[in-house]
Amino acid sequence: MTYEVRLDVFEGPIDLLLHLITRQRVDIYEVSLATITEEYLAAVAALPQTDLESATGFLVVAATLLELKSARLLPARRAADDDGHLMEERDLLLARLVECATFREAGTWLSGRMAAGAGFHGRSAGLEPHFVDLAPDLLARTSLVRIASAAARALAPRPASLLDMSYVALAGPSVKDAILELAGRLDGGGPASFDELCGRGTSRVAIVVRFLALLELFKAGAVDITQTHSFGDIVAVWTGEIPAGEVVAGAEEYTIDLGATGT
Amino acid sequence: MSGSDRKVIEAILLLADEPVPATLIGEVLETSTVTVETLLKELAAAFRAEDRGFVLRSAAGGWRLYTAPECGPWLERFVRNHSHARLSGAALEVLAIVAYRGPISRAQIADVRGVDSDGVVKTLAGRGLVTEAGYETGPGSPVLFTVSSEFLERMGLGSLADLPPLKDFMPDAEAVEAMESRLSPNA
Amino acid sequence: MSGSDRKVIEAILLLADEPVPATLIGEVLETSTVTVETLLKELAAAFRAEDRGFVLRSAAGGWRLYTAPECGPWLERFVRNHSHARLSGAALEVLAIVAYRGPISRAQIADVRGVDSDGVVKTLAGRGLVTEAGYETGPGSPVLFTVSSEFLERMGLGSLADLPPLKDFMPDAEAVEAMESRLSPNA
Repeated sequence: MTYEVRLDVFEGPIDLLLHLITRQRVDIYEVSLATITEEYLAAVAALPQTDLESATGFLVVAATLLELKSARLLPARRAADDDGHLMEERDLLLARLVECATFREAGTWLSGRMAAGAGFHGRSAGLEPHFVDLAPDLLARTSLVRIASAAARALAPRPASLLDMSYVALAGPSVKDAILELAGRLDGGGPASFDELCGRGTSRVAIVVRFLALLELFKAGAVDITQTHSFGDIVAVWTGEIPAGEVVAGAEEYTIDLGATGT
Repeated sequence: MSGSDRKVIEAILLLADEPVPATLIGEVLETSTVTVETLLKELAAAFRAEDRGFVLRSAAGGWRLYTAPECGPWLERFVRNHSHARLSGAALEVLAIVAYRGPISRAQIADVRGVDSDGVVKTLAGRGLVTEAGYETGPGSPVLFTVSSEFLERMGLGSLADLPPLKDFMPDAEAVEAMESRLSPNA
Repeated sequence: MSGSDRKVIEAILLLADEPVPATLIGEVLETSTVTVETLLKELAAAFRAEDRGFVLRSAAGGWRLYTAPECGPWLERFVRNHSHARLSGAALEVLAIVAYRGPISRAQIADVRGVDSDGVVKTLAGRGLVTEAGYETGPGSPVLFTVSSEFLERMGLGSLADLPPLKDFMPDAEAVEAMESRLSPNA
């Protein structure tokens, strides 16, 4: 199947996805999600320039697509609740696509209707001079405050729109929590490598947090750290000199929190 | 009697520079709104029948004289700065969202479209098609937007209730199914 | 042919807000001024014969539609009752811009508002709230507007210097700060 990426400027990720999904009017069994995903990523790569906000929007949709794709490629992994979660994601995406398609269609209708109305020019000559004096006082209900407020609104420098981060709920794992966790494992548990301490499938943020926690423990003298060679395993051993609670009290809080309030 | 009423209505329409509600004309003539509505409809029909250069249309809750669309080409030079610029697809989409979901805030519009739409909203406000309609109660009390009466007038709609139901614009079952199957992991 | 010419003339007259010279109509219709004059006279006679609410009169070197004098008493009532008594949002904004930034040209007003504002300026001038104050030096030497002395008087201002300082009304710094603080890591 050939596909070309038209250099349309897409209005956001949903717009792009809708375009890709509705464009492929071929046998649906022939169309793989992978193709859509690839086209999607290609189109994103071809975007002339994007701001951070729309870029994250694209990423969210792309990530959802990739997740759907990977679930398809790895049928064995498809546990029941994974499936449920995926279906939820898909339904959400689908609902948004339908909503967007609906408003787009409504907009097309508006456009036609407005074009039909554009031929009518309303009479706007206004009052004839001898009626003007009769007209009620335009300033009757206007105060200086209203005038000044209107001027301020109209003349205010338009601020470059600030990135709204309110929806970013990235309440990262806490270093203090990680200190306690590592202490629990090391105190009386014998030496352990950093890999072991992190375990499998830990997110990058969690690994960073654990590393910071380990450094805090080392700084306080609660653990000793050895590394035999560059990029080799870091092995930590509990010294028993300092109780973990003390380390926690003195530790700097690195919690990664992008101002996620509310949501 | 009715002839004189008709005459006054014509004069009022000539003075007006926005749609005039039939009730207002009724007050001036000391006549019922129903009577005025009947006269207005007769007048509109008469102008049509006489193939006049002006037409009488009802929109945005009132009646107003307009030039006949057929005269458009000749009128071009008289109509200064009439913005004929076509609206972009994005603008039309936002306009539709505001028409059907208003009063609505910028953030809610962005939610529906999945993309920041402030610039588009500003364009539409500048064109007088959407207008501020108070503030939402809630954190930051964002501005809410609705479509303007100028929008209704241009669309020839009496009110928002005259918009066709949104479901008329929904993609049909087949299209939705096609979308769904493309998003399904088992496609 | 002549029927269609008559129609276009009617449309032009409906749009015009000042007397239109017959020569101008002739240019639009690509017809001789004599033909246009004949049509205009016929039209004026027809409106009279039909006892319309509008009359077509020649004045100040051109032709314009006016309301029929017999309708005067009702029109006075209409004008008094009419809700366009209130300043529209657009009119308020233009008035404010002219007050704070005048002398200012139409184009500069449009620049500030991001939308053509000629109609609003015309309304405000017609109501004596803004007034012409010379011409800008520069290409086309556009007309500059200021608020009228009537406006100053009505608002109880000795001069423009008495207008409240604009900074007191600028969108509050608090709102901007609140947004910024949400972006800082230690919010």
